[in-house]
Amino acid sequence: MSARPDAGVSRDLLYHLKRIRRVELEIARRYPEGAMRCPVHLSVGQEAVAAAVAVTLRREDLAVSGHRAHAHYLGKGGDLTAMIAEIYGKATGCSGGKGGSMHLIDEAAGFMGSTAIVGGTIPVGVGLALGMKQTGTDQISCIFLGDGAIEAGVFYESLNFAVLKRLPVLFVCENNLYSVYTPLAKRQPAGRCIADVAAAIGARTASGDGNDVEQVWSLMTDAVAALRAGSGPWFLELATYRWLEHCGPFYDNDIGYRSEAEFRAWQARDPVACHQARLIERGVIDAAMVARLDADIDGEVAQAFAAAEAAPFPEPGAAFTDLYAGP
Amino acid sequence: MSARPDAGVSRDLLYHLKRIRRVELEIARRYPEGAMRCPVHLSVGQEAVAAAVAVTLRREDLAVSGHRAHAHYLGKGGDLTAMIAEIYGKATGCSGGKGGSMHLIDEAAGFMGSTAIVGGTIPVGVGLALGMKQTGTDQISCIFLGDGAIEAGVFYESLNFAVLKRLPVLFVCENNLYSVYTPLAKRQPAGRCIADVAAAIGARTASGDGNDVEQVWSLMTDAVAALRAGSGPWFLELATYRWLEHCGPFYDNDIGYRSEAEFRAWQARDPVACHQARLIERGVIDAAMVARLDADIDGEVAQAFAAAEAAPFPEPGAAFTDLYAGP
Amino acid sequence: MAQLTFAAAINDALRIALTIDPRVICYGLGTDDPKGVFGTTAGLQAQFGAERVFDMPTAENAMTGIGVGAALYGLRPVLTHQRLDFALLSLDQIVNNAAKWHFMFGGRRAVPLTIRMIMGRGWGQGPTHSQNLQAWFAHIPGLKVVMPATAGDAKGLLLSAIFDDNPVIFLEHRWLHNLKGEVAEGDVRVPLGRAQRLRRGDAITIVAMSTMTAEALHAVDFLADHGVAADLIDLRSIRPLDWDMIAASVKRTGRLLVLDTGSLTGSVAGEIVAGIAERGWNDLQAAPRRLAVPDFPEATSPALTRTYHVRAEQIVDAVAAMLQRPIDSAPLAARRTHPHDVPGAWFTGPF
Amino acid sequence: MAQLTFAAAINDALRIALTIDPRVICYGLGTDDPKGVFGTTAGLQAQFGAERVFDMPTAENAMTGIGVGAALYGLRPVLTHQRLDFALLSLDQIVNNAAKWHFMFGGRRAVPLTIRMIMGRGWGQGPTHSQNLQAWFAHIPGLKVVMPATAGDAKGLLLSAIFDDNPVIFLEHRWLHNLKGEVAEGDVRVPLGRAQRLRRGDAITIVAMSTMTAEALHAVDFLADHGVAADLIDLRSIRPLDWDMIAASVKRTGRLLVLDTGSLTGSVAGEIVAGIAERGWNDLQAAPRRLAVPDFPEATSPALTRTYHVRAEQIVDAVAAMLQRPIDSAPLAARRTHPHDVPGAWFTGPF
Ligand SMILES: Cc1ncc(C[n+]2csc(CCOP(=O)(O)OP(=O)(O)O)c2C)c(N)n1
Ligand SMILES: Cc1ncc(C[n+]2csc(CCOP(=O)(O)OP(=O)(O)O)c2C)c(N)n1
Ligand SMILES: [Mg+2]
Ligand SMILES: [Mg+2]
Repeated sequence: MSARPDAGVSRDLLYHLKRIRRVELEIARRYPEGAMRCPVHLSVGQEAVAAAVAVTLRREDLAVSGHRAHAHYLGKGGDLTAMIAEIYGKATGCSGGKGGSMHLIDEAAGFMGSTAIVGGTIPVGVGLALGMKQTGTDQISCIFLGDGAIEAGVFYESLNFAVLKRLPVLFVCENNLYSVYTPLAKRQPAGRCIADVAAAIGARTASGDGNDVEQVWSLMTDAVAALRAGSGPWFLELATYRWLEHCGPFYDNDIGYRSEAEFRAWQARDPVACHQARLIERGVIDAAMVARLDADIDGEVAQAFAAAEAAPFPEPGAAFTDLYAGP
Repeated sequence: MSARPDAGVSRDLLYHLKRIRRVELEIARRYPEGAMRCPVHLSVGQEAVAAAVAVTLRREDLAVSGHRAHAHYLGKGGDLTAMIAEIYGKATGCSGGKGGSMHLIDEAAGFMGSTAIVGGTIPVGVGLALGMKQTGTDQISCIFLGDGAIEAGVFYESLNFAVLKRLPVLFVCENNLYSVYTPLAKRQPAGRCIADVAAAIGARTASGDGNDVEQVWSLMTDAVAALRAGSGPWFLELATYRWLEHCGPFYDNDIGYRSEAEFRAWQARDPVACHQARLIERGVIDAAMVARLDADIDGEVAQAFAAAEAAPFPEPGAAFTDLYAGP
Repeated sequence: MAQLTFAAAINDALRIALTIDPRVICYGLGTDDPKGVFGTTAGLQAQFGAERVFDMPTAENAMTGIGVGAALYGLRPVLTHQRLDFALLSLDQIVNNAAKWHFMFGGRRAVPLTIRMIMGRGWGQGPTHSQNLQAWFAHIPGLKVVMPATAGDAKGLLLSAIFDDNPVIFLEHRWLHNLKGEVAEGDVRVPLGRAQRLRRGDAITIVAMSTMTAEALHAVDFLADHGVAADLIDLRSIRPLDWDMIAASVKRTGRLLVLDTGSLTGSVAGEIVAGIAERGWNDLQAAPRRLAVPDFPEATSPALTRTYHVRAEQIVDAVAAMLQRPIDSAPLAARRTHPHDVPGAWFTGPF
Repeated sequence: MAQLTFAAAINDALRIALTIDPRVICYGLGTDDPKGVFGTTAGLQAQFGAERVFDMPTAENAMTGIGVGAALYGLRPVLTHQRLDFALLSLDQIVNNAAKWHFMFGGRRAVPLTIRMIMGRGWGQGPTHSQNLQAWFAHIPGLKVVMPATAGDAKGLLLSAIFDDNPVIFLEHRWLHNLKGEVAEGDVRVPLGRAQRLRRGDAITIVAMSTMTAEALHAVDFLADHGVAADLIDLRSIRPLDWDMIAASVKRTGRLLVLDTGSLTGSVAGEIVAGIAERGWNDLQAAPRRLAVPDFPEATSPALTRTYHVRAEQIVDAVAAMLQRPIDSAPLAARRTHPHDVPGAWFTGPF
């Protein structure tokens, strides 16, 4: 296993953690205004995985994701302003307003698309890797998926093919214990470990604490190195927890599908706060640097929202464009 | 593991082996006449699995299968004459001529249906088991499937649910190394064992020589006992080999997808001949008994074909009935 | 008769079905969660137990085949998809197994499986949470397809679907869930295959389903105020289709306008226009017409859905054009007070 | 121009595509096996290597999504299904991803994926090896759909499909594989979205596709011998549809008969009849008509398929009825020498 990240990387990780958190909280804060008129699945509490991606994958690597993709998009280097504009349904949105929160894309950053059908982009990510292999690049295709997507047959079919062809695919599974309001126990056999299933299908696997960004970084760094060396598919299972409701801006521990105690236990292991505390302890950052970082991020996020809100809506006629490519 | 079957059971096994072989060879012999006008996937060489089912499952247990289902239908106790008539497209066929070789049913025997979409009946078998669990019977649902069906996502989804709910499902996988003309190596990762994948998903598993009917019997007897005791799903992987072409009556080792040598090696382990030789050696049967058995089976098969050929075709109007059940 | 919402009516139907027949089971993602599939399954697990009412893995294809198997065993499963779009994963089981089983096994056994599919719209549901594919299901021999427009029909059709011996696709529009209507108490069924005339008139026949019926009611009442009496037929069942009622109406009115919640090309509306053009040719006095969703997916931005769906005023405009009578539909449009991308003030997203 | 079979023409198109563009890949069950998908992929792996031409696991859904991903990467994948019926497992990827990607991401990237689906008939193909679901694909915004009827079009449309930037469903009828026709050499393309007039006449417009075009040719030539000159339009593309050619023809003939290889209810034929009834109302002089497969699956027994498919003599009968001219079609039926459940003597089963 790779050693701890150096000071520079660990500071970058903190930046990405904080930035993703800030963006998601700002969406949550403003969502009730009713101007973001599309479903939003926020990643508050799950930032570590995306933050680790931000410093381990290269820009030319490609990634796909699902419904809960804001963090992944940002982690892969997607344009913040274009994402916020997309959620506001603006013409300047990354998908021109056609896709919304559930359909993000930033090809310049290698973020090839996120979609709203659970499991739907898994084979797409494998297909991207097939393209890489055909053309002999050393890119990696990163597929973000949840513990729910594991239940979809397409996951199994896709992984089988990826292993068969030794494709450069990194499966990054955020196991946050729930699919909507349904705990794992109602969906998957008790005691069965997701990574073990992936291993039996043929992937190399590693599991870890998805709230510890340095641990995630370490697992991911090793997997990426192996992938570039031609190892074939890797599957990382990262344990984490979503703080807010499945879809929308509110806390919902009161509605009965999970306990406040469980939530608090996870909140105590806040990936952002823990990493920040660790870096302060290590002397890698100090309070002033944190304040500066926060201020920078606040500024960037405020600007993105301001730009999104100021941006024009698409012309009504744009609803009837882009159906087919080409002449 | 259960001991060797007693003399009576081992004789029954021989009967079923020979009967299935005889039926399949007769279909092959007469197919070129052009009167059986539907695709037929024959099980010559793979009789042991179905023969073992014949003596281990009860009539009230249920079974489903796929495209290569003749042996399974017969093993589960399906009506021979109705099957041959179905293949001839006759009104007396088990599906009234609507289904043909790929769509067999004999509910009286607990054979609930075979269909032509690879993997298509796997969830159906699990659903039957769900019904059993709801109603609290001690029935078992037996799902016949091939090594190709393992690749279908629905296998994985179905097994996950069966394990989750601890359903009484017996997966019987005949691994005959090929899916049509495609060897395993082009479809599944090298060195990966199918039963191990099933085990990782959560089934109890056992693997064995699918050409050795007593070994199959033994594995199946244990699995069935465990299932009736509430073990939850079992998955048996049984190695075997198809002698004839994937679909149709001919040998096709000449066309290049497999070697004559491979075929001969498997033929040397003919499940019928080997079991017969063993029983003679053990003194459980003698040549005269074999001759009698053969003659009985010949007679039964001849009669089934004669009845099928003599049977009327369905009225043309029957093409336009049975779409909906009920008034 | 009680006043119930459409969602409560579905809940009522499920409760009655589960009560009167121990073979009924009810499952699907979220069936037993705190939201209870928009309230439609609320309380059912508490009342009937986790063996009969349960959640499932995200495995739409297998869970449909499992429903087929359970139905073959003798149960009457009701499977719910929170969006029709997710059910695209299960079409093999629906079409190759459920729809064909009775036929391809010579009538030996039927598949009494009901599949509820909820169809979204507005509030950024976007391309993959808003499809209305009734035309697909209606094209498949062996399936029955229903699309209730009122709370009473939601209950009555669902009960009929559950107790029908065949696979029934129950297409339930999210925008109707909060709509209130008279709902008869007890096991009251609405027969499959029969449409209902909601307004009577001789000027034109308007055929609609689901949310289009709601829009058409506004339009027809507005037209009536302007001296145009339209026959409004709510299909209720898409397959079997009540050709008799439509044909009889067209015989009387000579004019046909068909509304559809799906994309125009290949729509159910097209089938109806074609069928009447063939068999009602002599009755038609003018070109028939369809109003449906344009041949594009629904985009996410509210700015892009303003003109996407057929609204009452467009129906008025179409009728006016077909009858060559100038009627100003603007006052009708002006009556709507809530934003165009929600069914009413009650809907605050996200789904 | 060479005389090639339809299957050889497809093989030729694939070979040309693989030759002229290194981005083209070709995969599907059996692609490299000794039968080479009825000969259509024969020799391709030997020529272009196993990286570009390969077999696959029986995993239709993932393999379609993998095609989408490969297309997004910049490849031009051609995926083949030996039967359309198997592709029902992959509709989520086709409809929710391939068809919508370009639209839902605001035109950022297209999916140049071609999916060949072979449709069976006769010789006991039965309910699950014989479906013709062009109406489904044609209903989905974002897909293109083609159905060649001749060897030349098979080649030219496949080349156009592969080099089109959008997902194209290429529907290929098994009964046409042995049909010979003139096939131009080299990279000659037939444009998507344009129909072709195969016979010219003023008495009636007949619109057909795939095997129905073959039947219609027999019928139209027979009708010509009986003094009835029909306009025969072979659609070639189902979406986009060449409305202009159909409408112009109906304007001339005043009569419309549409043939379809799919089930009647919800058929493409219905869409065409509806579309012409709407926009060509003033041109139509009589009720339009459809001939299609009945609303049942295809049964297996040869005794049950004798009257299932539309044959030339029924087309003649329909035209005669529409024109109110008695024509005896029996001689036409009598010309057929091979059994009704095979396309010709060349077909000896099983698939
Ligand atoms: C095929 C399909 N089925 C159901 C849904 C509804 N759905 C949306 S998100 C979700 C939960 C998925 O859980 P998981 O993969 O663990 O992701 P998480 O939400 O926990 O991040 C479900 C079931 C869907 N979008 N697609
Ligand atoms: C979904 C689907 N894909 C492809 C096919 C074509 N097909 C028919 S049988 C078969 C082989 C299946 O192999 P296996 O499960 O090993 O069974 P075997 O033929 O060896 O008994 C295939 C691919 C099909 N019928 N259904
Ligand atoms: Mg989760
Ligand atoms: Mg096999």
